[in-house]
Amino acid sequence: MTNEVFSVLDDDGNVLHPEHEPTIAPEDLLRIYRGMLLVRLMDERMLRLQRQGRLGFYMTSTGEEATHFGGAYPLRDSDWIFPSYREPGAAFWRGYGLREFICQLMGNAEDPIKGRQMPVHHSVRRINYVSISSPVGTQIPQAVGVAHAAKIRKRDDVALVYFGEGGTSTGAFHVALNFAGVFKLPVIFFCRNNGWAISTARERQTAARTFAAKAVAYGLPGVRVDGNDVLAIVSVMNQALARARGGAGATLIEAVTYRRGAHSSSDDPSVYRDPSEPKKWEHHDPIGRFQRYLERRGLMTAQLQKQLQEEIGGQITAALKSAEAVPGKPPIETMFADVFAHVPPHLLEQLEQLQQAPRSESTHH
Amino acid sequence: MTNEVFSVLDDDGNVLHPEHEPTIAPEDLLRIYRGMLLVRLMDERMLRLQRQGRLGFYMTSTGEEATHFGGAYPLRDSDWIFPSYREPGAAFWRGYGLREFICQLMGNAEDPIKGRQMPVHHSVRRINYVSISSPVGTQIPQAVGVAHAAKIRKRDDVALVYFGEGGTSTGAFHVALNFAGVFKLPVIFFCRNNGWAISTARERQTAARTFAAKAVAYGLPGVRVDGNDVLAIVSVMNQALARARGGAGATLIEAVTYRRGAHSSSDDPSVYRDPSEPKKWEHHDPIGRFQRYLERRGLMTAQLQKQLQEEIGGQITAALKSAEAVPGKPPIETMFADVFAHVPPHLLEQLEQLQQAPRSESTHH
Amino acid sequence: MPVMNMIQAVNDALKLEMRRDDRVVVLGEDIGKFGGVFRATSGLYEEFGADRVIDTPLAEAGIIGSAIGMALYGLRPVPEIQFADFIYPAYDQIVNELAKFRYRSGGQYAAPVVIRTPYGGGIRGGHYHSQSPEAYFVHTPGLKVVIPSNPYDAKGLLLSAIRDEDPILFMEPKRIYRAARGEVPEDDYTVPLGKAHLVRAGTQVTVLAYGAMLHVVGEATEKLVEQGLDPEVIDLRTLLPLDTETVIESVKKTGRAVVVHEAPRTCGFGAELSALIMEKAFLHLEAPVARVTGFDTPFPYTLENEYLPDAARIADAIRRTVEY
Amino acid sequence: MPVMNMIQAVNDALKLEMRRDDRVVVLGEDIGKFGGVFRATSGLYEEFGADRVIDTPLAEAGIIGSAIGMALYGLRPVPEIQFADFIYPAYDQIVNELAKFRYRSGGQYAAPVVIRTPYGGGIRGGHYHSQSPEAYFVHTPGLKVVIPSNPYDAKGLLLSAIRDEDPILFMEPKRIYRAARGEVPEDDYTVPLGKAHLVRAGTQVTVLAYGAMLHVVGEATEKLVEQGLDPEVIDLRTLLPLDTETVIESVKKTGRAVVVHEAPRTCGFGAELSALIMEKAFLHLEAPVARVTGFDTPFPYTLENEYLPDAARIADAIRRTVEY
Ligand SMILES: Cc1ncc(C[n+]2csc(CCOP(=O)(O)OP(=O)(O)O)c2C)c(N)n1
Ligand SMILES: Cc1ncc(C[n+]2csc(CCOP(=O)(O)OP(=O)(O)O)c2C)c(N)n1
Ligand SMILES: [Mg+2]
Ligand SMILES: [Mg+2]
Repeated sequence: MTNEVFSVLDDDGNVLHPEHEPTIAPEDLLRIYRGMLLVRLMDERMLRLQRQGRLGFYMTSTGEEATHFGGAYPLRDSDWIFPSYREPGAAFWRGYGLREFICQLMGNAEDPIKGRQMPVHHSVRRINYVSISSPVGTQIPQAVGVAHAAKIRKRDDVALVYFGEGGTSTGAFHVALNFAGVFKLPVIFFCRNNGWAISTARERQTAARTFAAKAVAYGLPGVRVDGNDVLAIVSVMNQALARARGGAGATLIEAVTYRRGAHSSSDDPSVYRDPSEPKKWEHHDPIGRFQRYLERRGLMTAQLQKQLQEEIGGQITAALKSAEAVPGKPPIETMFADVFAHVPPHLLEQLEQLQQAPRSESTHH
Repeated sequence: MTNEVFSVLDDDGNVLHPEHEPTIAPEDLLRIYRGMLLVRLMDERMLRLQRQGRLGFYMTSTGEEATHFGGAYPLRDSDWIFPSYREPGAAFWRGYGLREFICQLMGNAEDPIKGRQMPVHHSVRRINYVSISSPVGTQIPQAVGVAHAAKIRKRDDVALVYFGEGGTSTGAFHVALNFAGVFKLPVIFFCRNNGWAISTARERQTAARTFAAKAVAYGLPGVRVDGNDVLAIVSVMNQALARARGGAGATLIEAVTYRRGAHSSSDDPSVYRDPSEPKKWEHHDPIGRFQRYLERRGLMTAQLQKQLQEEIGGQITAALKSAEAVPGKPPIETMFADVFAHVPPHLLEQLEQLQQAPRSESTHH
Repeated sequence: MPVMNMIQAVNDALKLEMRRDDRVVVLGEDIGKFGGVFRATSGLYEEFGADRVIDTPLAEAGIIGSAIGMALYGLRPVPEIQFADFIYPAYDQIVNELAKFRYRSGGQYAAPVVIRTPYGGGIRGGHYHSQSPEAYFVHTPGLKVVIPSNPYDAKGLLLSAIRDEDPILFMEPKRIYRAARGEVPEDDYTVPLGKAHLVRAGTQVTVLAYGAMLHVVGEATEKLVEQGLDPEVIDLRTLLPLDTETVIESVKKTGRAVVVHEAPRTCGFGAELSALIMEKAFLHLEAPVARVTGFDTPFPYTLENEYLPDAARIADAIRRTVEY
Repeated sequence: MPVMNMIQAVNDALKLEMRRDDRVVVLGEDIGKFGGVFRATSGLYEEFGADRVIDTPLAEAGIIGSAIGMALYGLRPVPEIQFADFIYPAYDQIVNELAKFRYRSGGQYAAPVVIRTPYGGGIRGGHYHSQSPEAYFVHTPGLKVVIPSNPYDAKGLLLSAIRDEDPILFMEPKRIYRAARGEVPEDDYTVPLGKAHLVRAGTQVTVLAYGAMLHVVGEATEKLVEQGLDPEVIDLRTLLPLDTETVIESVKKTGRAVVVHEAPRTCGFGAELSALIMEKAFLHLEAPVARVTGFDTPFPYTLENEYLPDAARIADAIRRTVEY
């Protein structure tokens, strides 16, 4: 088990290891770039919205965008993604709409999940992007179950599950990786080590030298990859996918990156970390690096970049407008639907009680 | 991390590594031998009792006795032991009485824990032998808490916690070792790898090459020791204790042994394992090996051995007689005591209701 | 018709459904080669193989967590928790994940997992092999809770449960695993969820129970009937969704009710039944709804028989309620 | 007397007790340097240092499991679970270990751990930042459950809790963490556990509530009083052990009762109160005990205000009960 972090690009976008440079079609390279830019711009806009009181809550991924696309790009559409709350790019990559995304944040009448969860808890079944829940780590054994089912059904689908380094401290992480090892399951454990779990520094999370090292405890390979280098991530993902589809089992990937923003819109990092730390990481910005790489390859120009920015900005504005134009909240019937496949008598009765009850001003329907 | 299992003695009791042979006073060597013999004979007798229907349930440690004494002997009396259900020897070593032991098994009026738990769930506070519970693994984070408290109070007490290899699959194991690593706590994790968790073979428990290897995930040293060689166990325990008291933190010990008997008196191993397997392990019997070692050192003779057997047998018989002579069960008041420090009104009321209620024949007081 | 005990009925249902529907898999500790510590899954490993009869490592959170994933993928997992007392390591997966998946995803995802687990006292198991945690799950929106009291229902309810679209706690009263015997059709049949069963029609008082307590209630009412009383006895079978109509109609008729369960009294399911009856049949009540339950202590070992509701305590409560 | 909000009162109690008793330590996620996501522990790290104010890894089972060990050793740990919604990974340690330690060891060992956790809705937290799981713990023999509704009680009850010999769930209604303000003595005082508080004496109906609901009940009763009704309002403060005497005496006087809580209705604490009142005051009841509660669904996000009992629903239930 080594401490070394695998990179393909340096901070200037030079290829360090041509032999490891994944072969990606130019149009895909541009789609990946565009996706990372979208996440960056969406985060800026939504955070501003939240500050203005137009959104209840938000979480940004600034500086970690490469993990979204480096993880999602190498997958087949039939593969499953179990995200945490910090990988919206993986959904955009598979076609999650900007308007749907914003409607979820607003929990409005067109929220795909009917206003049931807080902002950033997306669920997009049509693209195998599984419902996000707040409890840290719970998705990890579930992804293992999907991989187990795929193996039982003799299909070669793979499950990719994201979690932060804080998630490795949960019991769920342990039982999940142990099952994956014992049953040799086609699952990829993607640990975004962004250095912080709210105010808790990485050193306080574990005394293990690396998070990748934890793979040993389950008889799995563990790799450390530069989480701000999308090409490096694609390359280790390709290896993990080959292993998984080849029946050799699971892989634990530790993507070393950094949470440049606050944990969430409710958080204030200045209380617990030195502002120079996030500053430092700006020099390893995953988008900037990749952009310089594309420029070197003649695929990107300052002008094209500017054009993309404007285009994406325009799309966000349009989606936001349209989402904010959605009238009203989900109807109160939705509060009692989907608890079960069919609404049982006691919930029908409670719905009626609510419909007949007088309401305080604050809560008129 | 190595696969190698550390031994001091070979099966004939020859010293393989004189440099590792711990220095133990002859009278202690004999006490250890006597203790292992006591556990062996007690198990035989209690299992027979259970078969005769005079005990509701029992669990034996046959073949694993060295782990009880190798773990307990090197400790100070002020150190804490968190046992599972398969280390009664560690309690005997510290002075748990045969009669108390049997009264607990019977849950009679003199059961030290007032008939509250199934047989083999002992609790002996005066010797820091902590209350045993059935759920596998729960004691591990508790032992870590004791070690944490000792460190906070700046005392050099150490916590020793026993669990089977099946226990390493629980979330409790994971969070416990992770806390111990992060806080550098004086705790020793003693994994009795006896090959089986009821019907589940060691290979089905984890894909890790060894259980000791799991220490890496927590930044802890992990050692594999011959679980049937009490001297080897004492020697690795001494190192772990030095580490712990020296402030260097925790150690994970994997004692490689074998569960020769059934999981419990309710179990029938013939359904799931080849009878030749336990047979094979009889050749590595921890008592036989240690006996031959003592003979070589001139501390044991066939005659002394026979004498010890008879002496212990007599003590068990006497304790059993006296325990079986205890009249009746704990009074029904005990059912409502110790739920809280003081019996609250609703429990007093329930006690009265029970006292006034008519009882079916089966349950007259 | 063959006579079976509860274990055989459960085993028969699993075999039947695994033959009928290849999406059904079972997983848990010691359930494969060994056939389960209570033998409920015996023979399944031999017939359906290691792919569908899965011996897991010792981790309830892993069992339920991966069962959820299997269900999301389209399988019909029927995990076993060896004893209900050991279900708590999986509690987060059950109450925060399994129960909420359909709701939180706006109906996109469903996790039809049927968790089988032996529960209850009467086997001298002390407080880690005797618990009755049903109320924890009844209080958790999104879960159904089913408890059979006899072999016929055990098979029919389990088949309904596995074919249901919702996550279900299927709690098996281990105390009567072998003691409860009865005729069970060999072929496929279901007993509907959400429907109580009228065990004895009566006029003076409604006795509500489920699981092993039905048999103790039977003992009690038998004596009372000999003495000329006329109790009505209802086996709830499904705790959630509850067959409120049957319960309330009965109480409106009798004007009296006694609720029986093994679990501790405070905030037990009996509290819900009592509150519900008051809300829906207040003007018919001629006596307070009586609760005969386990006491508010951990489950004891030696005094198990004192802890558990027995025929005498139940008969006494029924008589007092009738004479109130 | 200084005016404090709930957070300040909790913080003040922790500071005071940590100064008074060096066995008291606090541990949890983000509670140290950061002072807790709700700032309840702010300043403690600076005053008492890393030994007694312990930032832990992200593992509730580790937090509670090690807190149990610390208590066994003689410390007085006060762990924080960041949100009650995240307490379930520690559920096994709480219900199978913490709650049973004294009992199962025949009284040899005690684990006086006070688990502080913010709970309840009203902060637009959706179903993983709004839950009210008190009934799970009330149903678990061996645990005490305490819920303050104002800063004065928060400090006095927390001091009593930390000095108590038993394990306690101390649930803090986060919705009123800042909204609820009041005079709080700077010095040491306690509010006894197991004693309810008469908020308003009345004659027509007894309204039982706890936590944030007290304030909504206040809104409701204010209007009703203007309209000439005379409700009695009781703040339970301790759910277990319950101050049954105060509750029953009041209902015997008024003959009517309304129970209010945020948690789902089925098997919620309201069910226990309703059942208890029927058992102990049946002949005094002139109306069925009414329950105004959260609905039996996971806690929604957008429709939070529809989900939570509001003044109008509570007033309506009180009026119907009085007019029954
Ligand atoms: C079981 C659980 N405990 C606590 C929380 C509160 N919480 C939300 S996010 C978070 C930190 C997660 O850090 P990490 O896993 O590193 O992910 P990151 O936020 O860095 O992406 C915590 C403690 C939670 N959501 N779930
Ligand atoms: C959480 C939990 N799950 C299941 C059980 C049932 N059970 C009791 S012992 C046991 C096997 C334990 O094996 P191991 O940890 O290797 O200890 P050993 O019995 O071999 O000493 C199981 C599954 C339990 N007691 N607790
Ligand atoms: Mg992180
Ligand atoms: Mg074992």
